[in-house]
Amino acid sequence: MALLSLEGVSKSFPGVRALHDVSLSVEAGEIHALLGENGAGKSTLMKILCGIHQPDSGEILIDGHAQHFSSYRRACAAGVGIVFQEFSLIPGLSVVDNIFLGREPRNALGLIRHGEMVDKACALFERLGIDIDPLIHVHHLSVADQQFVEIAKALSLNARVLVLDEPTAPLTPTEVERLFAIMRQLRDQGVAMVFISHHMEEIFEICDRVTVLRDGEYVTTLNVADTDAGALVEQMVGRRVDNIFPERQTPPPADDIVLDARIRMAGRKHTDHIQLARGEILGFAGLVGSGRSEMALAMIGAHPVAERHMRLEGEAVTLKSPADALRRGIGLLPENRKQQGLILPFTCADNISINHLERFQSPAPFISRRREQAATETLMDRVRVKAPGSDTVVGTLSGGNQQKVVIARWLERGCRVLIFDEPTRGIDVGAKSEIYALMKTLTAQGISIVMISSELPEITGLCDRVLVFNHGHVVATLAGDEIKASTIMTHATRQISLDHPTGATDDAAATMEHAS
Amino acid sequence: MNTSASTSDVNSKPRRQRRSRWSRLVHSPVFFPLLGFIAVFIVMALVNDNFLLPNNLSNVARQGAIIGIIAVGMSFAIFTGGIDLSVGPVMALSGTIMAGLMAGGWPPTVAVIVGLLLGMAFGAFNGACVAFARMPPIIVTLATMGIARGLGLIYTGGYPISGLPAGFAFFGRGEVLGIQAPIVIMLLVYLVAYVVLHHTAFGRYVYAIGGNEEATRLTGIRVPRFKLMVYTISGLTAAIAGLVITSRLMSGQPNAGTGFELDAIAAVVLGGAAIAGGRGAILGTLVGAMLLAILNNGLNLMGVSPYLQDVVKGGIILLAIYIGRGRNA
Amino acid sequence: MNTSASTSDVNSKPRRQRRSRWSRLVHSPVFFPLLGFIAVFIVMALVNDNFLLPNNLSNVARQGAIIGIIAVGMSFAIFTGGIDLSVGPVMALSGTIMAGLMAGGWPPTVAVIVGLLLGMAFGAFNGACVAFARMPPIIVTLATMGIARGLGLIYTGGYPISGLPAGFAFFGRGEVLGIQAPIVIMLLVYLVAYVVLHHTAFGRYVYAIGGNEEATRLTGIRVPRFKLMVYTISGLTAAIAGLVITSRLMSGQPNAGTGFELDAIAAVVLGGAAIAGGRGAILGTLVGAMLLAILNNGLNLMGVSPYLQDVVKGGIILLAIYIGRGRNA
Amino acid sequence: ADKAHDKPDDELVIGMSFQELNNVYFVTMQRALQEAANDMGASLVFTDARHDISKQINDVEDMLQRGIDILLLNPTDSVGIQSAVLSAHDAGVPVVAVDAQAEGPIDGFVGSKNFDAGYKACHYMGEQLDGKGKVAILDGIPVVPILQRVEGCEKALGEFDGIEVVDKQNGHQERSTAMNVTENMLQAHPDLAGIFSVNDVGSLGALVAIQSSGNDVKLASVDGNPEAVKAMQQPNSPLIAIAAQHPATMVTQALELAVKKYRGEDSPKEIPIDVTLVTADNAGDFHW
Ligand SMILES: Nc1ncnc2c1ncn2[C@@H]1O[C@H](COP(=O)(O)OP(=O)(O)OP(=O)(O)O)[C@@H](O)[C@H]1O
Ligand SMILES: Nc1ncnc2c1ncn2[C@@H]1O[C@H](COP(=O)(O)OP(=O)(O)OP(=O)(O)O)[C@@H](O)[C@H]1O
Ligand SMILES: [Mg+2]
Ligand SMILES: [Mg+2]
Repeated sequence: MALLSLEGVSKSFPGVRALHDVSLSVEAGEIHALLGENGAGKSTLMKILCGIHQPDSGEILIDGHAQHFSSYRRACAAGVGIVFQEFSLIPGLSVVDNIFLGREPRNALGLIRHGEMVDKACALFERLGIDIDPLIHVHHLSVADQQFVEIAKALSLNARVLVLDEPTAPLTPTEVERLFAIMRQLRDQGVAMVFISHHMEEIFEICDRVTVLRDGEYVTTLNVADTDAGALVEQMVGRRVDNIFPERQTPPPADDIVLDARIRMAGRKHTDHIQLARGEILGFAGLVGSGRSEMALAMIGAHPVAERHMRLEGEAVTLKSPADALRRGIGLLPENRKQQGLILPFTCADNISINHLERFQSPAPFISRRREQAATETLMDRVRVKAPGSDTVVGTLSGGNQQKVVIARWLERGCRVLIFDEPTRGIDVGAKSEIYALMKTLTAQGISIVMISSELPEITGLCDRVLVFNHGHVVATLAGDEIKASTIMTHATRQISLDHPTGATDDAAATMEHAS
Repeated sequence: MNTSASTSDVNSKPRRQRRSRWSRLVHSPVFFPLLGFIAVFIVMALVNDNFLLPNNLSNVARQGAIIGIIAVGMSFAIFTGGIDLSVGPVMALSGTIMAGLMAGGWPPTVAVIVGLLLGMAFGAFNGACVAFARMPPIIVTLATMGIARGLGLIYTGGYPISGLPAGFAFFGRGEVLGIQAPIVIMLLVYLVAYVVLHHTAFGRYVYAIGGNEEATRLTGIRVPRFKLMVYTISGLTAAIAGLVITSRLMSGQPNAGTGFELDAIAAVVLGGAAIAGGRGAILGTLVGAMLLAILNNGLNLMGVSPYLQDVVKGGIILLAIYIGRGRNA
Repeated sequence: MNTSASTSDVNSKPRRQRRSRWSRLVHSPVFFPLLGFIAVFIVMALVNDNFLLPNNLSNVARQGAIIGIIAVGMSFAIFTGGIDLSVGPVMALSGTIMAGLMAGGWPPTVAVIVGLLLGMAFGAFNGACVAFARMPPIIVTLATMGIARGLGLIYTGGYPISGLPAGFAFFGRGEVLGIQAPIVIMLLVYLVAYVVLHHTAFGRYVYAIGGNEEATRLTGIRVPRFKLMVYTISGLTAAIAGLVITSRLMSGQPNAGTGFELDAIAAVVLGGAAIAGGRGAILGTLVGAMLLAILNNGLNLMGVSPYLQDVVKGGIILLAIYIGRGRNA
Repeated sequence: ADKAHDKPDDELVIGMSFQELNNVYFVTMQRALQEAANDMGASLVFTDARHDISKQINDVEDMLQRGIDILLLNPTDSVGIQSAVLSAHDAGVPVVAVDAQAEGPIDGFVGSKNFDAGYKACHYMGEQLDGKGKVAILDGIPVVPILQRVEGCEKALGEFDGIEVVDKQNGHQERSTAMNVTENMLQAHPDLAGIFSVNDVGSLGALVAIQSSGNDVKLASVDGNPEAVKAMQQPNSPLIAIAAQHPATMVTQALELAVKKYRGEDSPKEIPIDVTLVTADNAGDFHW
């Protein structure tokens, strides 16, 4: 008998049928992949399993017994744990406080046994092989470290059923490996796991079986050994997606420099020099925390720097704010869509049009809703946002679709330079290839793109040139045949002799050594 | 809502369903406030014989006009996720300055313009502290509330200023097409605010800043500049209210407007706005302000004892918010 | 916090780096408020000969005690991302009820307990509206502010209640180990609040709710229950302040506490708390309350004219927040 | 405050705590006091309690700390002020209550007869209404002097069988609130014949409402605010009676009394100040 089974689960939200008659069963000691396009209903199904949503119909069985989880607390008590797709950490609390939130060990007086919590957290981290100060506040952590805290939090439950909703999205390959090691260990202990990811190779590396959802409906369940990526993708999207990367073309001339930036970050000794040619895709590769996002923010004037000299098509420009950058035609698609990208109470249309409203003025300064609506709907179609309407509130969309809304915002803005920070994080295979194609179209129009990604295939498959970041600095520039995963990793993990301003850097170096 | 539409063609481009008129109405932020307003209105009309007299209704609107006008600026501040506690004293200060200038022999138009500019300047100062110095609005405006109050009292020495030219009475006591001037001024202010909020880019930015300031900034909107504008507008509407009240009383009252900030906030929140920003409607604020006005008027008409009025008013506000809750949570 | 446990096995794990004491101090939320406090303190001491007299310093602390006590409950509310505007009238109501019962012949202990329970009940009502009916705290407590004020006035008919037993004077005028009772009560309240916030699970949840309510709920914490507790605590501290003030005045004053909510908010925000919740320290609030008290006292000692005091006080608050800004943005 | 002090006049520091300072009545008092102090060569410090009794106690404590020799106290609450009186007493500073009584060991009280004020104003209004008609009361902040005025008024009106008090609302002694409340009272009782306002700040607001309604309502009030006195001299003014107080006289008498106490000289315990009934007939001669 399966440890966990979901039978005939259906769920509708106002205007959306998220799930219809979906079933799933997971054995003890099995890693079960859940696959589907953005908005297919994966997260919704898992939230039902964890008592966060109540199903309209259907049953949850654990060890064959029907369960009614009216809250996540109940689900936890029954041995179900989850790593949420969206972060559920409290930024102002320390790491230990977050891990044990709601389950603090207390003494006879009801006071928290803080030391015990710290010891347990340290033990947990040791087991996971992660290196995070348990007393640091979570908002000081990088996205990846936050993800590990999430994982540690779920593991600390000692759950029998563990759901991992896109846990690898913010992780680099080494960290993914570390996570997989942990998962294998749990599998051997008999934990039943549901693993959601948009990375096919991960499915094949770690999973035993795979269930595919399409548009809220159950499609099939297969043994991973009996299938291949192409077939799975076809099941997911209902058509074949052959080559997700567009054809490689001859790189644009590297001497037609659009953007020339010399930036020295606050507290660093060296100045980095970044040159971006017209119509090229320039990759920023590096480990998590290597400073790529910081550099991106600095390039649009959103991050304090010690020194910044920028030339745009030869003309010196001073960018004091993202608005200056926008006026000069430089746009950023930030890495954290909820905090930095979306205006959650807004509709899809309003989110998309927000930075080019002046286009819909007729007569100025009045905005024509009709023109705005027409334009945004076209854009939504172009990136294939799955939403009931352009007036749907963006917060109710699935994670991937939210990301597409942020991308759509920049397509018609008429920028010369676009910086995409992890643009495909959480996006399904089909949509990914569309976004790649879109990027190529943009470059064909003469737009230059900076592409920050922690997915090496994306970097190698797409970029004309690659800058490798290490310890906050550019340590290598690769072009043409040099752009290989192995080369990038070598540079990204190389022990470099820079002045380390803080102890944190020493630790990061130690981690990297460990990784290489 | 239509669920069938959302499951239609999976592979072709997603459909774009528009909501029906009725659904739009129910989901409009003005719906629940309006419901509460109508309920209270009906009760008041049933309990008081005099309530529905045209004369009384224009009374109500006129009495609500001051808070109504102030609440416009407050709405802008709250929609951006901020707040402006300084509105009452800024109103009083602008009004007394206008009165002082006129009493000192300046022509009313000049005095009024100076008064309005002063309100804007004060608002701009609030805005600069919030936007550029990145200080929390609640404490900035709490501090400037004391500053404005003190300046007003210093200017007048605690005396109200009277002896204003007769023509100035127009703003408080005049009529335009048979409608009383304060009501006309209020409606004009709302009209402008409505157009600005719903038909200009600035209006969109106001909501965007309230919805997610960081995202708005990163997408290339000059957030500080627009926040500055928001608080300047709040100063301006406070000054307009100062104009109306000064003209109505025909004297500059340095201590007018005590506690008005709380009434204005109540109007905005009763109007369905989220106090955290990003959501709300200016017409809801108008409904909220009028709801407060009919409460005051109706309870007075019923001759409810003054002490009991506070209790009843509080209870009705709770009830009104309870009915429209969830939208504000 | 227990650092030794976590620094133990440095070698097995690459990093268990702890910040230095100095860095912890600078990053503590109390640091900047304390800096502001010390700056104002020094200025006041230089300007006024009488300021540093021990007698005056205990004056200051006693004068700050009422707002200081109220600000504890306000801190809880603000740390969860809420607010409690009803504190002033709840203080007055609890105080008058205590006075009324004692004047009616009830023994002081019983009267005090009933008064404190009443404050808690009022707070619990606020909490229930906020937590279970999911209404916005600002409007709930604005409404109950009116309700509490009205109830107090109805209960007393507007007259203060006097004729309290002499023993009751202890809470406002007595001394414990040479320290004045209001100061002792305030320090006890802060001590309890400190332990609760920093050493119990409930305290953690207070910050967690303010930091990310949705995530806290998802973690399985019963958010509504704890919000209810937070507002109950705020009602309780208001009632404790009511006890002190009633004993100090030896009469129940239904009008007391007007505007105290704004002073309490100022104390919390001056103490370094984020008004949006999730960040702040109870000791910061104490510093904030004392900062307000030395401002009032110092300006009086200097004989600054009352009108100018508002302006100066507002200016100094702005300055203090400006120095500590960024942390609060 | 029993022993005699011998500081010369020009070294005296006089302290006065006002219940509020944004009402002409109290501002007049403050200016008269300033003049008197200047004449003596003494220095004056004063504070504004804004109707907040705990602030007023703090203010007094701070002034004592500052070393005042004489305290004039205009309490916002007669009972609650007791602990400030005690502090002053302990510090050996003579305390004289002005305008409103103060509980505790005070050395004197100088104040208007507030009950009389309400009585006189309303009695005159009752006569002018020929002893009949509906009357409303525009109440104020619930403090003892105000409550006494209302009681005096109610007593006077009770002496007329034909007069009925139909409404009582709170104008918060604030002009615009008083105006709105009066508008509403006029709406509820279109046949209202008279209104008594507890002070002139309220009556000035009520006056606006009455005049713009066009109703024939007689208005009576307390204080003697110059603006109100001027308004009652206008032809057909609704404002027919003001029971006028004498803030300047009050405060100078209080100062004299306090100085005598300070010097250990004999002084009366209480100086009640009569109120003057000001009507259209004698308004031209009245001023503070
Ligand atoms: N709270 C909600 N209210 C309304 N609609 C919702 C809500 N949550 C999810 N949906 C809708 O349900 C559908 C399924 O969403 P879900 O988040 O489960 O997708 P997913 O498969 O996890 O996608 P992704 O890969 O992008 O994370 C989407 O159309 C989404 O818009
Ligand atoms: N483990 C960590 N602990 C503390 N600070 C870290 C850690 N990792 C990174 N940082 C800080 O984050 C900043 C760089 O992060 P940034 O987000 O720019 O890097 P990134 O290469 O984009 O990585 P990511 O994939 O996490 O976005 C640096 O200031 C670094 O000190
Ligand atoms: Mg998902
Ligand atoms: Mg990054």
